[in-house]
Amino acid sequence: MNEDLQRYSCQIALPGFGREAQNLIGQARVLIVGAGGLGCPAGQYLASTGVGTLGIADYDSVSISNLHRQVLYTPADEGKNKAEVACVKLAQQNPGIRLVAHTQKVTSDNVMEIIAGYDIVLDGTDNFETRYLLNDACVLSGKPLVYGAIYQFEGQVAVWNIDLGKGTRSPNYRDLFPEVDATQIPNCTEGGVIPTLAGIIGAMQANEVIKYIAKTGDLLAGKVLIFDAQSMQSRIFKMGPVTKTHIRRLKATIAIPGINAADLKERMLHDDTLELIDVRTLQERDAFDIGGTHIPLDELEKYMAYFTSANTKVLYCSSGKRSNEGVKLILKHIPEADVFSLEGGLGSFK
Amino acid sequence: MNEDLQRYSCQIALPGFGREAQNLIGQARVLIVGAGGLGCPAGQYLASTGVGTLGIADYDSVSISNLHRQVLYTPADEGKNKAEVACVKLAQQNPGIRLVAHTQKVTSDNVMEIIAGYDIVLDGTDNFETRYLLNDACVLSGKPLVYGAIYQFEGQVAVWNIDLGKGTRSPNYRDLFPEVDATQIPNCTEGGVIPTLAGIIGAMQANEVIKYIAKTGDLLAGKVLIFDAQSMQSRIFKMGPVTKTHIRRLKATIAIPGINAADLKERMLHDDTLELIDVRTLQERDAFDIGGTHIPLDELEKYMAYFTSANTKVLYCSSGKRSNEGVKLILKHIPEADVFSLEGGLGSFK
Amino acid sequence: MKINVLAFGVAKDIFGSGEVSLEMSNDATIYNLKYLLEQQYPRLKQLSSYMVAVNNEYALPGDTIHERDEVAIIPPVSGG
Amino acid sequence: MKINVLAFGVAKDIFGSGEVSLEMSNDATIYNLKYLLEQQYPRLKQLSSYMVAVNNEYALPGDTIHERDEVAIIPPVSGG
Repeated sequence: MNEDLQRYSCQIALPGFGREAQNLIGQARVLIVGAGGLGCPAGQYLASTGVGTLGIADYDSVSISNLHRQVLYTPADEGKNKAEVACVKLAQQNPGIRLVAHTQKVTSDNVMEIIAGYDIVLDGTDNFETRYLLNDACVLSGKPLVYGAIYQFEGQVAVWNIDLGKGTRSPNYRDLFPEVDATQIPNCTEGGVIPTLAGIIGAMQANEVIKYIAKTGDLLAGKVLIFDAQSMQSRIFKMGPVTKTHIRRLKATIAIPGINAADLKERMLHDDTLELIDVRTLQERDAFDIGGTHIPLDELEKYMAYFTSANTKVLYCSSGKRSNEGVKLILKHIPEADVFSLEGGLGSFK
Repeated sequence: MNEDLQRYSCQIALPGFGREAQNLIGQARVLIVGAGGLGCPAGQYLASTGVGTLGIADYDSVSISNLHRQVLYTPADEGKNKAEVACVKLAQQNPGIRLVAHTQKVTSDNVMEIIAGYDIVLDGTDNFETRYLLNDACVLSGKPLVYGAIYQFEGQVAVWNIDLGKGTRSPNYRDLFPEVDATQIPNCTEGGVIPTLAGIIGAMQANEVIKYIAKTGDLLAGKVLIFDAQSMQSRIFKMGPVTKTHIRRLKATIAIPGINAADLKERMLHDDTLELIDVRTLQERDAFDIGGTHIPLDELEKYMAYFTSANTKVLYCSSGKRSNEGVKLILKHIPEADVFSLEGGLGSFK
Repeated sequence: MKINVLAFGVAKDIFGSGEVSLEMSNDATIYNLKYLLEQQYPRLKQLSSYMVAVNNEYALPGDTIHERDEVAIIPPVSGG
Repeated sequence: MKINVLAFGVAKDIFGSGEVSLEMSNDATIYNLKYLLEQQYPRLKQLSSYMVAVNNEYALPGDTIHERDEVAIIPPVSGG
């Protein structure tokens, strides 16, 4: 028996599959953006199913505080680029597929070029800016996007931008949420997330990718699934069959002025005028801080006047995610403000 | 910051969690029986969450035809014991927990002793005999059991035997299915299974284990969840709060006479009276066979008279699972029958 | 009355469809329904046991079925 | 009429509960409902956008709400 037939025999046997579906999977090119809580399980199942070309895009590095839900990594991988580590592990799992690591940050400058080589994109990102960027890029280039997002015990899954023929496409992320104020939505670092939810939602995303490629089952197109890991209830909300959005161009992503931990420490020794701003919650600050003023991210907008002063200000949080959002908000109001975000957050400052 | 606090910070932040819940998880002892499609993702998430002692029981070895859904293994692991390989990989993922491999087959003789060292058991098995054995053993020893099962696009999840106080317990597997004729239910080798379903259901099982240990959320006790990966619909069926079964003792598991591929080949060379019986489906036989008579497993019961003859008979299928069920059925009717099951099936016969 | 029966797992294969429709008398019980189904689909009887749910709740043989009830047939599943 | 509103995601935190009850006039629209909720829970307005569903379907501002309708508030979620 052919080795490939043996490896995939238990899925070829599925009704609606067969060798034709397996051939389609072997020829498919899938891009996972974000090799985190969702990207890890999605990557494992897309690799094991035999997706011919699997791209993994992530510029971030493995951090200890994410290991509770990012099951591809070990403590020995700390500090290494996630896309590269993921590709190495997945190549061991299935040496018969092609793995491509994209280690640069996905921005409005490179996103069209990156996704051009793929048939379908899986959104495993952890921030709104990249979610909207991927959505708009997939709409502009006519590619389906499998969306997933998690917070605490709750996850969302949907399939965006499916070609319905006659020039119409199924709804996309902007049909669900036209815009978001990112500073008002807590992320996993603040509110926590149960690791198993990442596994459930990430595997559901991979499931939709496989169904799309194999042309079997009903996709979550024009629908959004909400799953609650506390009650195990899930609901599918109907959004209507066709998109009502008109996306014409990409919104430029903003490069956020950052400072790394070593440079900050150095500067703190010599520059008395440097001001630190902790944008975490009060509970997090109570447990540990490195000084400075405390302005929680969701109240930052009220304190814009403070950022017009000449002193350099460095925002910090635990991972760098919220300080990035804070710097972005400040620069939106005061483009000339002298503000930086501590890259990697307190996790890198030890 | 303490290394453990950092690793688990994103789950400690969850509402209803906190350091107390993390302490409970660190002290918990969880046994996964079956390191296959369900046991692999369940093991990854229970390890990453920091379960203090994680036992993995599986006597079987890694086979290429299962790699499509058993994401802990690589082709390089072929032939190695699954419990041992799983423990090595999970120890890399989280060096801070204790991993225990149980490599013997779980039988009525050893099951009580094996589960005695654990607080809760996760059923990741792939056959009814072990499912009933685990269920009865958990009822007899008063331990909760987190059940999961998959076939094609459909999965089931439930939590059995939760202590409700005053001597009452929530329903168990025998409340759902008092008994099963295993020869009538197709398994994943025949009917196929979509790999992502294993990920979704296995992660759901780990989710219920964590909720039980951390004392948070509503368990699937007295309920059974059915998930369909084709439509992404899931339903929760209520079974009533209390068990109505009275399990007093373990049913003895039957040791199935087996013959390995090397011995069979040797014997086929010298023994003309040896008879082979292929118990697979007609489609599977059409693709490849090693000769002999064809009696599909679900029709075997009609041909019992055939097995009263003196000649040695060897049943075979693709993995050894169905030939085991066949031999068990024959011995139930004709205890003195001279029948064997080809161990590991055609996969080991190459 | 007409009763719609949803099929799960191997019952889908046995019925040849995810949903079948049965004509039953107004005071029919689960026992009657199982008898009728097993007559029509003999392979169902061979399963030894399967769960019957009415409106997402486990139903006992003596329970009466009403018009517009949603009946589900849930057989055992062995894979892992 | 009394309308029950289910909260998802951060709306649970904003409402302080997974479900709140609103008293509304009989011909109320989604627009009215959002206005009332945002008055009572100002943090909801700051989300910029959130989905309102009625009986598991996306609802538009002009849609009328009826008694016994199940309304759900679904805010964006960013984690991955």
